[in-house]
Amino acid sequence: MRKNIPFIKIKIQNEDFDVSDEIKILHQNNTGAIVNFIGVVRGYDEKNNQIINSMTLEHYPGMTEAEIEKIVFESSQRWELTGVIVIHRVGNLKPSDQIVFVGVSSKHRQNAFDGCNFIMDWLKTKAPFWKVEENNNKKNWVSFNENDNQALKKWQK
Amino acid sequence: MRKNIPFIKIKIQNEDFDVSDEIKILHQNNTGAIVNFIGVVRGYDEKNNQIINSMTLEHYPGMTEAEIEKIVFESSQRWELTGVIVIHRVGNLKPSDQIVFVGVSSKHRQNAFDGCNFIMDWLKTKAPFWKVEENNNKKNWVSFNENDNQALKKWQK
Amino acid sequence: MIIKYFSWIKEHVGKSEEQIELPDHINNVNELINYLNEIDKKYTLIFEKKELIKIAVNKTYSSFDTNISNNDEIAFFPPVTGG
Amino acid sequence: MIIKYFSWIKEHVGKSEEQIELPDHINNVNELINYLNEIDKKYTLIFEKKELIKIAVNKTYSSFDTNISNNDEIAFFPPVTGG
Repeated sequence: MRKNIPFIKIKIQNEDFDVSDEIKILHQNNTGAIVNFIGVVRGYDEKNNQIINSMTLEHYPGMTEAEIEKIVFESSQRWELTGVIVIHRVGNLKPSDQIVFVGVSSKHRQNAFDGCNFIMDWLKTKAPFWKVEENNNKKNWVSFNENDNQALKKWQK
Repeated sequence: MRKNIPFIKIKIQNEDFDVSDEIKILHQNNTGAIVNFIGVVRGYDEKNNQIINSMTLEHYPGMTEAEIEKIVFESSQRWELTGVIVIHRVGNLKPSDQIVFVGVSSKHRQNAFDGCNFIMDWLKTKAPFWKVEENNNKKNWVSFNENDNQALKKWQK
Repeated sequence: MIIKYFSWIKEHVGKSEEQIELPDHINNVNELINYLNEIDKKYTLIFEKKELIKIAVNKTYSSFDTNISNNDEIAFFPPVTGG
Repeated sequence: MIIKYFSWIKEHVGKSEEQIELPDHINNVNELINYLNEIDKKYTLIFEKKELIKIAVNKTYSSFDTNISNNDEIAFFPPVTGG
């Protein structure tokens, strides 16, 4: 069954975002449940046992938006959703900065949970962003986390 | 393996809550991921085909908090979490009012998603709250939704 | 013993709470319900479909065969509908 | 043809983008990579482990045997690390 397309907002930006502004947007329409994911820059790279002073995110303008649109569309065909907002920051970020917001609203809570989780999992493996960690004068391009491929398995139909 | 007990806040209150205040609290500690659920009063009872003008929530003081504490504790033993906030409103509410907030933070995103989803599912079936819908002079005590029992199956170990 | 009622059960009983002196021969929730049914017909209506009733003894989910004493707080309520 | 590079690949190439005139005999991504390797040794280093390289043709994920023409935009980048 083809589902209604929800309200969709996708933004790639340098600026920080205000979660309560985004929730206000999702709150509109006939919504019973809102699930949000907020990603936060951590101050420690566990894999390399390294303190992170800052990181820079680069992306592939045009392709990033297109890939996120595909993921959001797919989520809206799997679950009945009323709204989806994806905001991803690029540029220089510091530990504890907000980096990504995915907000999903639906009449029913499990649709909102699954839609939000699905979008985050696919964003992690498909959206063309790359992080470089900066520590004093050293740069370290973060390597892909194989766990993120594993996370996709739960969405196999 | 026994896991660390996260920061925990549980509130039953008449007043509305400000999601951004709660997220600020969850943002502390060494957190990489925050997942929030916000429940919103809907203006329509699909089961009974009825417009809802307002609803009143009653609960069992003392038992409510104890049941939510048990659920939160169980979630913190299943997943490595850094913070959990549960706020549930009682008293008179109108359509589009916020009714419940569950916020969970963790170093890793799937723990935050699962912890938040788990707490909501168990809260729906165990926490002693009861809704009565008011439409003109008619009162309708909402009946338990069997789907909420079904939702628990995904947490069977 | 304190007995608490919630939701539509409270409305059927006509009060949210009552205090009774538990007779000595009553040892569990089932026996309490039978005793209440004897006192007043309104309870019969409430307890006729036991599968619709949830029980808490001292604010903990319990069952019809849970032991009780005069110092306990018992609550009867329908399945919950919060969230 | 525009070729874009991201992340550590961009740093190895020394630029984020370059424009080349695609020779007529080059029909897919694999052939483009072989051609680049002939021009400059720095590409050999990048493409020696092909399994670490992702490809986009006109901003869509593609593979080594995807057909390309001189009007296309090709991008080479490592697996993504956003979110």
